[in-house]
Amino acid sequence: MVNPILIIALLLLFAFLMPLLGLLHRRLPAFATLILPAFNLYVAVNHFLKMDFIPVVIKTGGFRPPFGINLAVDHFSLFFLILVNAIGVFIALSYLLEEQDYRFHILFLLNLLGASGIILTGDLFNSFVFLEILAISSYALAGSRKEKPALEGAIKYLIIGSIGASFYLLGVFILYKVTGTLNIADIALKLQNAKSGIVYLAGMFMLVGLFVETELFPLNTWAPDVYQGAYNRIAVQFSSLISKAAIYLLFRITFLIFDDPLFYKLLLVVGLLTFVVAEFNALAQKDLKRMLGYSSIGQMGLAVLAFALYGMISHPEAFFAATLLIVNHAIAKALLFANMDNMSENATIDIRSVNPFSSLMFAIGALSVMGFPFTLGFWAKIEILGILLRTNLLFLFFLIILIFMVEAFYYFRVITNLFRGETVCRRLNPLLAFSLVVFSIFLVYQGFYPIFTFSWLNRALNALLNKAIYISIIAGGL
Amino acid sequence: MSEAVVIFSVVLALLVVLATFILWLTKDLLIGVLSSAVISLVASIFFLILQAPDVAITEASVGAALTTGFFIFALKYVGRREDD
Amino acid sequence: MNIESLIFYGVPIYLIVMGILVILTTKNLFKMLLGLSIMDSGINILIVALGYIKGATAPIYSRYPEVFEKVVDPVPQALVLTAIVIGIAFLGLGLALVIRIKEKYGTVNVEKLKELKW
Amino acid sequence: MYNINLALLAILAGFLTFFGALSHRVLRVASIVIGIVGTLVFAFLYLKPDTMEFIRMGVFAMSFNLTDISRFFLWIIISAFTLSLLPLIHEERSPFFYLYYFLAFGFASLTIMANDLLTLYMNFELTSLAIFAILLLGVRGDIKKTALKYIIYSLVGAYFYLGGLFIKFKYSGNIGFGGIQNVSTLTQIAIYTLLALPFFVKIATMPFHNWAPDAYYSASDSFTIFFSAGLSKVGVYGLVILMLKTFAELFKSNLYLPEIIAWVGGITALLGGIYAFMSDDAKKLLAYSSISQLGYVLVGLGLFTPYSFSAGIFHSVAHFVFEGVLFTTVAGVIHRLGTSDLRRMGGLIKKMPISFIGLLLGIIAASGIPPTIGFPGKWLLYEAIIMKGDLFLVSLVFFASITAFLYSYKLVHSIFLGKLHKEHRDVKEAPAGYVVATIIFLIPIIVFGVFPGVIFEKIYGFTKPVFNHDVFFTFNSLKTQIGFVKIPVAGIALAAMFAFSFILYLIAGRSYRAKQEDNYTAGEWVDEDFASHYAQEFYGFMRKAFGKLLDLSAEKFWNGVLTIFKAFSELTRRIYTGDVRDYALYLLFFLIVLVFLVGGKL
Amino acid sequence: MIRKVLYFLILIAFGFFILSALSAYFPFGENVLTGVARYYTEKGVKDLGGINIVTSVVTIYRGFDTLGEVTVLFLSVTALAFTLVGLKVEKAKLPKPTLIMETGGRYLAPLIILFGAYVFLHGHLTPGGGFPGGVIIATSFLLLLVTQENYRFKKFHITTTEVLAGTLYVLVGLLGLYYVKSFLGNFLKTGKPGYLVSAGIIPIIYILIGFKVGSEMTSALNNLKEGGDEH
Repeated sequence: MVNPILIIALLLLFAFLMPLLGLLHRRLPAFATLILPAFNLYVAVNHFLKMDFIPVVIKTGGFRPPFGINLAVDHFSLFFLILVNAIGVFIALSYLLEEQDYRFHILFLLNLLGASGIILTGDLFNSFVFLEILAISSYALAGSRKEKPALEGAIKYLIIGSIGASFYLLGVFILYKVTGTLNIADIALKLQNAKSGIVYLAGMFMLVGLFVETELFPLNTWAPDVYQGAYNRIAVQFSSLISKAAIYLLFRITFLIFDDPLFYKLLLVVGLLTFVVAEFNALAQKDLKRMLGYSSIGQMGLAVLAFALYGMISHPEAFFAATLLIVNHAIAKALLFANMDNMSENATIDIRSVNPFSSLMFAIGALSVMGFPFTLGFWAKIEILGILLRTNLLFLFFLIILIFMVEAFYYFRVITNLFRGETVCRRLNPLLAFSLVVFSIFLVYQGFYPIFTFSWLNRALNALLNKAIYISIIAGGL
Repeated sequence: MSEAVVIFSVVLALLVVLATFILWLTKDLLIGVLSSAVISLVASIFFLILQAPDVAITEASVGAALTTGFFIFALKYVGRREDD
Repeated sequence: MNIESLIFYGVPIYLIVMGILVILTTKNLFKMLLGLSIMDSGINILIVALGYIKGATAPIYSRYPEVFEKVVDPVPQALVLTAIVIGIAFLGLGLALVIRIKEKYGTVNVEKLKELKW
Repeated sequence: MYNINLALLAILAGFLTFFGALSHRVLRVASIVIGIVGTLVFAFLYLKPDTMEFIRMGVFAMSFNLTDISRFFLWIIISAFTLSLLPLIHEERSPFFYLYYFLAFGFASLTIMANDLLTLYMNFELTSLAIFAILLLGVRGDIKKTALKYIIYSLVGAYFYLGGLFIKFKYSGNIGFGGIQNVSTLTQIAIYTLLALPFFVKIATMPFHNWAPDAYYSASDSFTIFFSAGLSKVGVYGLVILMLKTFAELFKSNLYLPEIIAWVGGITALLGGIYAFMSDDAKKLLAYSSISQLGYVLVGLGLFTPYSFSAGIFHSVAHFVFEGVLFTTVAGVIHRLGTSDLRRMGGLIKKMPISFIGLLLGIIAASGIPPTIGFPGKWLLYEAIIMKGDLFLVSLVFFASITAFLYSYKLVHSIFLGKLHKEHRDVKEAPAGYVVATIIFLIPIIVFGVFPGVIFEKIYGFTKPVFNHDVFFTFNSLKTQIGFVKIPVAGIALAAMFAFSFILYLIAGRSYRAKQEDNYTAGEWVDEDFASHYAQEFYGFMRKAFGKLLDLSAEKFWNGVLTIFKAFSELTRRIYTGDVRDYALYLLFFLIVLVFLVGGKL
Repeated sequence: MIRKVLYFLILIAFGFFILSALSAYFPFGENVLTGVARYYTEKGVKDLGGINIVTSVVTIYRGFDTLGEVTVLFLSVTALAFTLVGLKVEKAKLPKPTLIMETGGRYLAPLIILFGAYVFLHGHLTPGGGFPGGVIIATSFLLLLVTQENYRFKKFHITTTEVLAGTLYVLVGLLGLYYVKSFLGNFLKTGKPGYLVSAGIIPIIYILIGFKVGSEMTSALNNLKEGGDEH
C-alpha cells in the first residue's frame, strides 16, 4: 500500500513545480491537475479496501504522536478523501480542453491539498494550517473570474473567513494550553472526563471558524455571493469539496473532543436555522446559480442538523443520515453547478433556451437533491425523517417536511421552465459532459440499489464511532 | 520581569492604544498604514519582552517591513483618501 | 488581575477587538484589511503571552552543555511563527483583490459593493 | 415474479414507440399496436397472484403482491390504457410523449401491485412525475402553470403521506398495510388523514381539485381518456386499500370519520356538478363531471357500510367506463373540429353518428339511468345512505345527480344538436381509432349495466373478509333490507315510458321544421349561415344564481398560502444585505451569543 | 457616530469578558511546562542537536506545519499574481528617488541580503531562521524597488529559485521518508550542538525556506509594484 503522506507530498511537489511545467508545455499543468487527484483517489480507495478497522498512524518528522504531527487514517477520513478527490478528478477532467493560466492549476491543486490535509491530519494546529490553505485558495478561486460579482464575493468571503480563522486559531491554542498537546486524539483523551469552562470557550471559538467554512447560518452570508459570482466549476468546488472537508472537520472535532450536549444543541439550532432560512431564500431567488447556492447551504444545514440529533438519540443512524446526505449533496450539486456551464451566462429561474441534455442533467440532479424516489437523495431523506421521528420532535419532523415542499416547489418551477424552453443546442465541453453523465448515473444507480454506498458508509461510520480505538491507537503512547 | 520592563511595556501599551485610535479615526490611509506598522513594531518588542526572540525578529521583518511595503504599494492603486 | 496580565493579555485582546471595530465601522476595504492585520497581531501576542513563564529565558540553550536554563514554552512561539506568515499570506491576496475591485468598480467603498445581495 | 414484468414490458414498449416515433409514423403506429397487444397478451397470460421482493435494506424491502383488490383495479387501468392507445394512433406528438405515456402506465401498475406503503409511495411519486412530463407536452392553455400546479399538488400530498408513513412505522413497527394496534383513535385519524391525502389529491376531492380542470383541459385529448378513466383509479385504489386493510377497525368503530369523508365526497359531487354545467369548454366540463362522479365514489367508500362500500367500488368501475367513452367521443370531436369550445360546436349529429350514440349512452350512464352501468352503483348508494339514515347527505347526493343531468344535457346539446356551423359543413366521423374505442366502451356500459352481479361478485370477494356481510345480489338484481331492483325490468319499464312518450310526441306533437326565413330577427335579413343555436350563455340564469359560488374557489386559498410563503422568504432574504460590515456584525453577535452560552460555565 | 461608540463599548465589554476569563484560567506567567513542551525542552537538543528549541520545533517536530506554512506563502503569492494578471490601470509613479536614496539603497541592499543570509544560516543557533531571513532579503529588494528608479530583475531567475527551493524542500522530506521511514524526518547526523554544521537537516531546511520565502516575497512585491505581469 502507498503511504498516504504521498498524497500531500506529491500534491505539494507538483504545485511547486507547476511554474516550470507551465514553461515546458502549456498543456502539462492541466495533465498534472488531472493526474494527482486520480492518484489520490487510487491511494484512498486502495487503503479503504485493504485496511482493517484499526486507524493507521503516519508520523512525520520521525516522532510518534503527540510529539510529532501525525496523519490519522481510518475509514471515515478515507471515505471523505475518496469523495473529495473523486469530485476533484471529474472537475479536473474538464480543464484538459481549456486554456488556463498555470497559476489557476496551482490554486486548484492547493485547494485539493487543503481539503485532503484537513481530512487526513490528526493534529489540531495542522488542521488550522490546512484550513488556511483551503480558505486562501478558495478566496483566490472565488475571485478567479475577475468580474465584478466574483471579486465582490471573494473579498467578502476573505474578510469573514479571516476573522473566523483567527478565532479558530485562538480556540486551538486555548485547547493546547489546557491539555498541553495539539494532537486531536490526545486532547480527546485528556478532556474525556473533565471539561473546564475554558474548554467550552475554546470550542465556541473553533466553531466560529468552522461555521464560516461549513456555511452555517449567521456566518454563511458570504456564501450566496460567492456561489453567484464565481465560475460554475468553482461553485462546484465550493459546494462539493471545500464545505465537505470543513464539515468533516466539524464532525470529527465535535464528536471526538466536544462530545457534549451543549454543542449538539447548538449545532441542532444552527443547522435548523440554516436549513429554514436558506430554503426560504432560495424560494425568493431570481438568479439560478444563487438559488442553487442557497439550496446548497440549506443542505449543509440539514446535514449538520442530522448530525446534531446524535446528541438526543445517541444512535449512529444520525451520523449515517448526515453522511449520506453529504454524499448525495456533494454529487448532486456537482452535477447541478457543473451543468450550469451548458446554460446561458447568469441564467435566471425562468430560463428559456437550453439544450435537452443539460435539462435532463438538471432534472436528475434536482430530483436527487429533492430526494425523489430512485435517486440517492431519496434514501438520505428517508434516513433523516427516520431519525427525526426517533427524537419524538413531531414539530421538527413536520417543519422539515414543509421545507421539503418549499424545496420541491422552487426546483420544479425551474424544471418546468427548462422543459418548456425552446431547445437551443450549445457546444458542450465533451469531458465535462462525460463527468455529468457519470454523476447522474451514479445518483440514479445508487437510488435503485444503494448497497454500495451503504456498505462503505457503514464501514466509515464504524471507524468514526469507536472513539476508544482511535484514541488508544493514536494517543496511546503518552 | 523587572519594574523597568513593566513600566516600559505600559508606555508601549499606551502607544498601541494611541496608534489603534489613530488607525480607527484617520481618513488618511497612509497614516493608517504607518500606525499599523507602529503596532507591529510594538508587537515585536512585546515578543522580545515575552522571551520570544524568534517571533520578534519575524514580526519585525514581516509585520513592520514587508506588510508595510505591501500596503504602500497597494495604496498606490487605491488612493490615500478614505472616501465616505 | 495584576498589571502585567492587564498589559500582556489586555493589549492583544484590545487589538483584536479594535480590529473587529475597524472592520465594523469603516467603509473602506483597504482599511478593513488594516483592521484584519492588527487583529492578527493581537492574536499572535496573546498566544505568545499565554506561553510566557516568569523568570524563564527564551528557549535557546546558548550555553548548552554547561547550563540548562529554565525556558518558556517553545510551542506557542512555533505556532505564532506560522500564524504570522499565514497572516501576511491572506493580506497579500486581500490587497490584490482590493486592487482588482478598485479597477472594476472604481472605488473600494463597501457601500458601493452591493451588487450581490438578498 | 411475473407481475413486475408488466411494468418492464410497458417501459420497453415505451422506448420502442419512442424510437418508432423518431423514425417514421408507420413505425410509430406499429409500435403502439405492439404495445397494446403485448400488454393485453401479458395481462391475460401472466397476471397471477403471487408476491415478490427485492432491494431489501433494513426494515424496508421493495415488495410487490398481486392481491384480488390490486388485480381488480389493475384490470381497470390496463383496459383504460389499451383503449386510450387506440385514439393515440391518430395523434402526432413528440416522441417523448409516447415514452412518458407508457412509463405512466408502468409505474401506475407498479403502484397498484405494491405490497407496502413505501414501495407504493415510490411508484406513486414516479407516476406523478411521468404525468407531469406528459402535461408538460400539453396542447392548449397555460401548460407550464398547469404542469407545475399538478406536480406541486401531488408532491404536497406525497410528502404528507411520507410523514404519515413514518408515524405509522413508529407506532406499528412495520410499513406494511397491516393495521395499527393499541393507538389512540385521534392518532389513528391523524395517520389516516396523512396517508390518504395524496389519494384525495389524485381523485381531485375538493379542496384539492383545482389542478384537475386545467390538467384535463391542457393535456393531450387521448391522454385525458387514460388520465380520467385509468389513472384516477390509482387514487381510488389507495383509498380502498387503506380503508380495507389498515384502518378497517377505525372506520368501523369511529362514528364521525365516515360521516366526514362521506360529506366531503358529497360536497365534491355537488360542487363538481355545478362547476361542470357552468363551464363552456367540453374538456373542462368533462373534468368537473369526472370530479363529481369520483365524489360519489368517495361518498360510498366513506360511509363504510357493506352496501355503500361495494357501491363506491362499483361506481368507480362505472366511472371508468362512462368517463372513458365521454372523453373518447369528445376527443374525436375535438380532433375533427380543432376546438374544445362548446360555443363553437353544434349540429354534428348527422356528421358523427357513432360518436353521438357513444356520447348519448355515456351521459345516460353518467346520470345513472337503468339499464346502463351508472345505475346499480348509484341505486345501491342511495339505499346505503338511506339505511344509514343521513337524510341531508341523501339530499346532497340527489342534488348532485340533478346537476349530472344538467351538464349531460348541455354537453350533448351543444355538441350534437342544434344547427350545424358553416365551417363544419364537411366534417367527417371521427377517425377509426376513436370509433373503435367508443364501440368497445359501449359494450360494458350495457352488459355490466344489465348484469352488475358479475362485478359485484368480484367486489364481494374482498369486502367479505372485512364486513362479512351476506350476498346482496344476483347476476342481474340487487337486494338490500329496504329495497330490491331487478335491472332488466327497470330497464324495460324505463324504455317503455320513453317509447310511450315518443309515440305521444309522434301523434300529438305539433312541430315542423322552420325555414331559416321564418326566424323573427327584428326585421333584418337572415341568411342561411346564421346560427340560431342555443349554445351561447347556456344556463346563463344558473350562472346568475351560482355566480358567488364560482367566485370562491380553492385556488384562491392555495395561492394565498403560497403568497404567505413568498412573503416570509422576502423577509428572510433581507438578512443577506450585501454589506460586508453587516456580515462581520453577524459574526460578532453570534460570537457573543456563543460566549454567553458558556458564560455560566466560566 | 453613535453607532461607532456603541460598537466600541460592546466590543470593549466583550474583550473585558474574555480577558477576565483568560486571566482567571491562565494567570500570567505562572504555568509549568507540561505535555509536549516539556518533552521538547528536555529532549529537544538530544534528539536533534539544535540548541534553538523553537527552530527544532518549527522544522522537525512540527515540520509538517512549516511545510504547510511555506505552501500558504507560495499559495498567496501565486494567488496575488493570478489575481493581478491583466490589471489595466495607469500606474501611479512613485516619487522620484533623490540621489541620497538611490546611492544609499544601492550600497545598503547587499548588506541587507548578507544579513538575511546570516539570519537563516544561523537559524538553529540564534533567533531568526528561514522566514525572517527570507523576508529580510525580500526587504532589500523592496529597498531597491523603492529607491532605484526603473529597477528590473529577471523574473525567470526568481521563478527558478522559487521552484527549486520548494521542490528541494519536498524532496528533503521525501528523503526522510526514504531513510527514516518518516516524512521530513531527520536523516543526517545531529553533530555537536552549538556549532554551525550541526542539527541535521535543520539548516538545510532553513536555507531552502530562506531562498523560497525571499524569492516569493520579492516577486510578490514586484507584482504589486508593476500591477501584475503581462502573462
